Amino acid sequence: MSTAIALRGIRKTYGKNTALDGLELDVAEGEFFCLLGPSGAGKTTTLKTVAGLEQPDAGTVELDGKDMRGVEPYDRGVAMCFESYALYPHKSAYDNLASPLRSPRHRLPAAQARERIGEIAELLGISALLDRPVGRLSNGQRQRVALGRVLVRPARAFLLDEPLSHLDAKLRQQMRAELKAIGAVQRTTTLYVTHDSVEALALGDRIGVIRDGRLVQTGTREEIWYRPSDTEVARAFGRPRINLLPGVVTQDGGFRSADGTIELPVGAQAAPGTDVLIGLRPRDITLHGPGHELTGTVYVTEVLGRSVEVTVRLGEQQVSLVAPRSDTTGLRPDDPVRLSVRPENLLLFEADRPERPGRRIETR
Amino acid sequence: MGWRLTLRPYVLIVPALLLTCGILYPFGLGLYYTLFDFSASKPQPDMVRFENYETVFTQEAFWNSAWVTVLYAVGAAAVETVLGVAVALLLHRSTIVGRVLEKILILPLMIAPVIAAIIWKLMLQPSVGVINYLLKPFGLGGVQWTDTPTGALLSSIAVDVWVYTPFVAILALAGLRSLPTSPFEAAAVDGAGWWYTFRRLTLPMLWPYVLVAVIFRFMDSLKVFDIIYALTEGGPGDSTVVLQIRAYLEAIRFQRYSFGISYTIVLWAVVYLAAMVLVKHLGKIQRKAAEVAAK
Amino acid sequence: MDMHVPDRRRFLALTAAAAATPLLAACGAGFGGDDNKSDGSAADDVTGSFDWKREKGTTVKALLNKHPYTDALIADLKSFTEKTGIKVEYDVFPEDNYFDKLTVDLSSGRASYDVFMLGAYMVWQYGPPGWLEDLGPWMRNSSATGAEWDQADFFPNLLQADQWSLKAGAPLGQGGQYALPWGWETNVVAYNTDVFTKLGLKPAETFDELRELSGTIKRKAPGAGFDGMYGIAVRGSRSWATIHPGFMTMYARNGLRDFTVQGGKLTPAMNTPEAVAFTEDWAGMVKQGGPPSWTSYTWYQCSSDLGAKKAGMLFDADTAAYFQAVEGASPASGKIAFHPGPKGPDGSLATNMWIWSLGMNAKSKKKSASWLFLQWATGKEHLLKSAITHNHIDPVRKSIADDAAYKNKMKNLPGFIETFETVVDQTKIQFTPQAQFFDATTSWAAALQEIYGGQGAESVLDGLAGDLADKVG
Amino acid sequence: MTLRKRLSGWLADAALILYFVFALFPIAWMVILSLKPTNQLFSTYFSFSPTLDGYRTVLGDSEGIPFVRFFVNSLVVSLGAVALSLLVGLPAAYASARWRFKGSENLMFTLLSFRFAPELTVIIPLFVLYQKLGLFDTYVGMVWVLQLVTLPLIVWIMRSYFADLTPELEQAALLDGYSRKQAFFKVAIPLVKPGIAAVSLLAFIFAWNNFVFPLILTSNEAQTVTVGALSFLGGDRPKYNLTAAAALVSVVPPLLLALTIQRYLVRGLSFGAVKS
Repeated sequence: MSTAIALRGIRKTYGKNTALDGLELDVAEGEFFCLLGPSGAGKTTTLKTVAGLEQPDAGTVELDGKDMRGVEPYDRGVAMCFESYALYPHKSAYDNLASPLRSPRHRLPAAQARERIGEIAELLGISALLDRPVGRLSNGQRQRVALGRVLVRPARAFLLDEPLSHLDAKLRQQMRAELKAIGAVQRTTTLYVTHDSVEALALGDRIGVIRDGRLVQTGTREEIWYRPSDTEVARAFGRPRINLLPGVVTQDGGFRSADGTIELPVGAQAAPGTDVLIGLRPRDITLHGPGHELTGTVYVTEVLGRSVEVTVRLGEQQVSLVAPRSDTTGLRPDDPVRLSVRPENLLLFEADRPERPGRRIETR
Repeated sequence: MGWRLTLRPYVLIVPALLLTCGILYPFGLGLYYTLFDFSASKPQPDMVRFENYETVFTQEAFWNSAWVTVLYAVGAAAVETVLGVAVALLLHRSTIVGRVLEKILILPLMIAPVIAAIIWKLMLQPSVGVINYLLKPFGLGGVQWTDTPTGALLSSIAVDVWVYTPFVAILALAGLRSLPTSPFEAAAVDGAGWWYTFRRLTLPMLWPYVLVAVIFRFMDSLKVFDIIYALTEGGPGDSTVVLQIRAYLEAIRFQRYSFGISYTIVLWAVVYLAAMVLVKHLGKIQRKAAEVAAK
Repeated sequence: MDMHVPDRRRFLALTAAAAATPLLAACGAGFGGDDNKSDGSAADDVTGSFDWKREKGTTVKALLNKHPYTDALIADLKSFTEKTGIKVEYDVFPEDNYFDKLTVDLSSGRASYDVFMLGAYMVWQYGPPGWLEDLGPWMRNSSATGAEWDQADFFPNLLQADQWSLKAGAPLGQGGQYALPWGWETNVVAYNTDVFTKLGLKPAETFDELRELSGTIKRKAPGAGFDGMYGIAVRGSRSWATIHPGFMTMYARNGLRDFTVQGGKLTPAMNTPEAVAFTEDWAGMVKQGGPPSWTSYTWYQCSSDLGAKKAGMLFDADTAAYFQAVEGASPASGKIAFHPGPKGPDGSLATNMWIWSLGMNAKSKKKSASWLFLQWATGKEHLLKSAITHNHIDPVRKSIADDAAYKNKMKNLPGFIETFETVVDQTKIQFTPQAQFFDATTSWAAALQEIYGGQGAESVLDGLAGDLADKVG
Repeated sequence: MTLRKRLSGWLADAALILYFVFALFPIAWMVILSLKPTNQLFSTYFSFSPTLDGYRTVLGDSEGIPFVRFFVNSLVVSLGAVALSLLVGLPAAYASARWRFKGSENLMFTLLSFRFAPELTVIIPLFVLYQKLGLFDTYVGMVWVLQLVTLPLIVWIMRSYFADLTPELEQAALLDGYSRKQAFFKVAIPLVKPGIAAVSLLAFIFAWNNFVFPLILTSNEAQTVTVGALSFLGGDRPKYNLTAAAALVSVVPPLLLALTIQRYLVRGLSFGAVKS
């Protein structure tokens, strides 16, 4: 697999604000790559830099191995879906979809264009809306038109900027499933930007986590899930959030919580006495399963459909876990409980510091 | 290739830049002229350095003109502000009468000030003008409008007010319509009276819009020319010789070019300073308004 | 097709020249001075025998003031075109902004107008910058000027009033001929005979009488069937033109001068104790017997008030009254009589005059045709026709003044001819020639308004004199 | 309570009507005056036998004042000035709204500062300059100097219109395969059309209404109506009916514009003032 999109040491500043700070990124041919990060992390800037809409202050953008410096956006052959949709408000849905097909670079004969637009509209379920002016479409409909404008034309890469963010939860879930199923998307290299980790996990062949203009971690969803590079990445994925308990590394490489109530053998590859955080994902803690055992008392329970979130007090700390409903019947606040966690599911991090989140420490 | 991208905006503004230079050039030339004693009778002038300015500042005529100009500008801007805001408030109630009248609010503003002055000159004629005719039943038949120093100044201000009040009203109305509604709803729930609402909510939030209008009006009326030229030509005596009229007399009628321009340069400096102070003030007012709106 | 080449080249050259001029101007002084004065007069180019048709096919542009003389001229233009084959295009402006227009136009150096009307006073401002063509060489060239023009027929003092050596304070009648007299005006008193008879009044012989008379009319006339009538109409607008008619005449009759000249240096004399006293009296007269809204009064208002029976008297140009007096011109026609006006303390009837003159633009490209026009417009034929069939009165030529038909026409106006003949010998320009004439008289008018408005005459006039001393001296 | 409220409502309406009487009476009076026959000028106020003679005289150039020519001149120079300002102002407004670059703010503030400059400062040097270039009393000269009025207005207002327009629309067009020029003309321009209309009309009206420039920089060829109307004040007998007719004729274009598209104008005005 060759590299379709490559960013090398991209720097971009707006006045005093640094948007991208030496960003490195590789997206393979045909890959669906999700860029995940909070707002302001530089996601949109990354997309626009790839598209040639923003000029990087330093670094290079390569598409299919060719340096794109000085190449105008319309010559880069990429299609982009903007977070704001950027539909032409003075035109109908049809004309918006037809816009690329009427441009000098992607021109199709009118009849052929009509056919192509019909297909795409069909695919996105907007056939009935084509004559409407954009101003009279709902957000969801606009979203689809915007997506349609990207799909209607051939492109060497799709750049999608939070294309599902303005949709309500149900529609978003539905679209998420549909998007992956679209043939064009399956075939074409796609760089997809989102702030929603669920979306990233569901869609991305690979995921890049961006923070403060840098890529902190790239990998498959398993790599991101099981080997998060630091506490921030760990916190970004999974709901309820990962439990992070403070403590120190003991003489034998184990973990002891700050109040001494929890001790777990983890085989930390760090000097004894180092301040660390131990990470336990709520879904990795069981009430009666195998693994290390911890005892505590129930603090509060909250029903989440078929499973239940239980918050347990362990000494001065609290951890949450998600258990099947059947396992939790009869649990009342202040009831004593015994929790277990498998050693391979334990994650160990350096303690967070003001200037950066704690990095993961290898365990044996 | 990068240079093409950085150069693109420059290419776009080059025509405007050239045109601006075309306008700037005479400004610079004017400034340069003031250092000479250039006049029709002296087409090959000598450099006199700052003598023209010295003469300006030591002339009683200048201080008189400056005083008249300030009186005019303050008077006109003040009346226009009060009247304009009042009209905007009345229109904002959007009664049937108001909606009809709003469509014609802009009319006087569209009339050239010089034409407005001609219109008023005809109306203010003491002997045949319609105003004295209409005032006759009230025992005010023989008012010499533009014939006394005070009357002439007030008449000129009246014309200014007639033309430009709609400007303030339009801006104030646009401001009123863009105010957030929640503070007013809250005040209504609290049972606040009209005056209280106006003083504590409407005015502070509206003030930035009004102030923009006031700044424009104040600066424009500092350089008034058309209205006075057509209405009083500076008379009677020197009672309405504002700075631009004085400059006109010096430069055009008496053909003392350098000296006339010196007057306008001084006026320019005054207008610029006034603008700076007012704009600074505007920033403060805007922040205050934002606070009120946020509460 | 070939034509494109030189055209484009010329265009490029023009563009380059246009672009370079401001640059050059910036490097040099960049002033608009007249740097291509030629030594010889264009009149010298005209040779051979005199021929009216010499310039046929040419068009001459004229700037004219709205005036009855102008109406007479325009009415007769056809005969000029027939005679010479020259077309005349003209613009007419009212006096309010006529001279602003003319001043701007002349100083622009563009020669928008080849010929124009001007007063003799304007020679003082327009002459020194070189805007006026010296007509002397044209008059002297017998190839350019027909014998029938007859220079000797002009009243010599009028011809001399348009001659000047361009030096401040120097007397008139020397140096170049910068304009030709065309029509002129003496300043006398005209009155409404109806009101005088009804109230049993007699024209004033002294200034004190005049002041009293004005007040009397204003007090009594409205009650005697003359609704809204006031005593005396005189000019009062904030303009140079306010000073020269009635005011300057009465001023001169009191033996007062605008400037005193000593060794080529001018000293303002408007603030001598006698001048202060006179000015105060004049303002007092206007207050007690003058028009409402006096400060906006130009000769139009003054004249029309006499015609509309709003003014009992008019102290202004005799023509201003004449135009209202001729039959059918106004409600007051037939009821207007003329009187020389009050005498000075020593019996002086010194009178200021105004000469409507015609001048030629020194930048004109059609000087020869323009001269033919001036020659025709100031010639016997046109002036006689205008005087008899139109209202071009107060002839500048002796032959017309003596013409029987003209005398017969004027006979009907009570006192006109007598008045004219009484003052004509003492009528001259009472001002001291100097280039700041407009400024001086405009400031003077403003001072008059201030005194009228109640400020102390002495301090106002001292201020005026101080101001002018710097500018004129 | 309701009675009091209704009463104050009436009072407010009455006050409003009072203001509009003040605002409209002068225009109405001009109409009346312009319809008066000359011989009834001074003897009548509201009852007279109306006639169109005043207009006939003014439009027939019969007073020696070529008013129709002035009117045409006004049209030509105002339209010319607006067209030139749009031509150079739109790209500049667009550039300064879209890119931050050196000199952009300087240009903007230079343009704005023209608003503060007394007209006479520039007129006298221009007068001398025009004298050299032969531009005195020409259309070109007037169009040039009127840039002082129209260019800042157009650039400032259009800049805020462009700034309000998200750049992503043009970016989308670029990615659709259009060139920058096409993106500007096919996307940006159609979307700011209402703004262009409003600002052009405002600029036209301001150019039309200008008085000082034609007063000093024209003579007869390029003189405009504002100066021309003044010519009717005066005359051998003050013909106020002609003055009124001339004044009315000269305000026809701006008034017509104002009445038909006042919403645009109001928007343009508020936009320009509030944004800058």
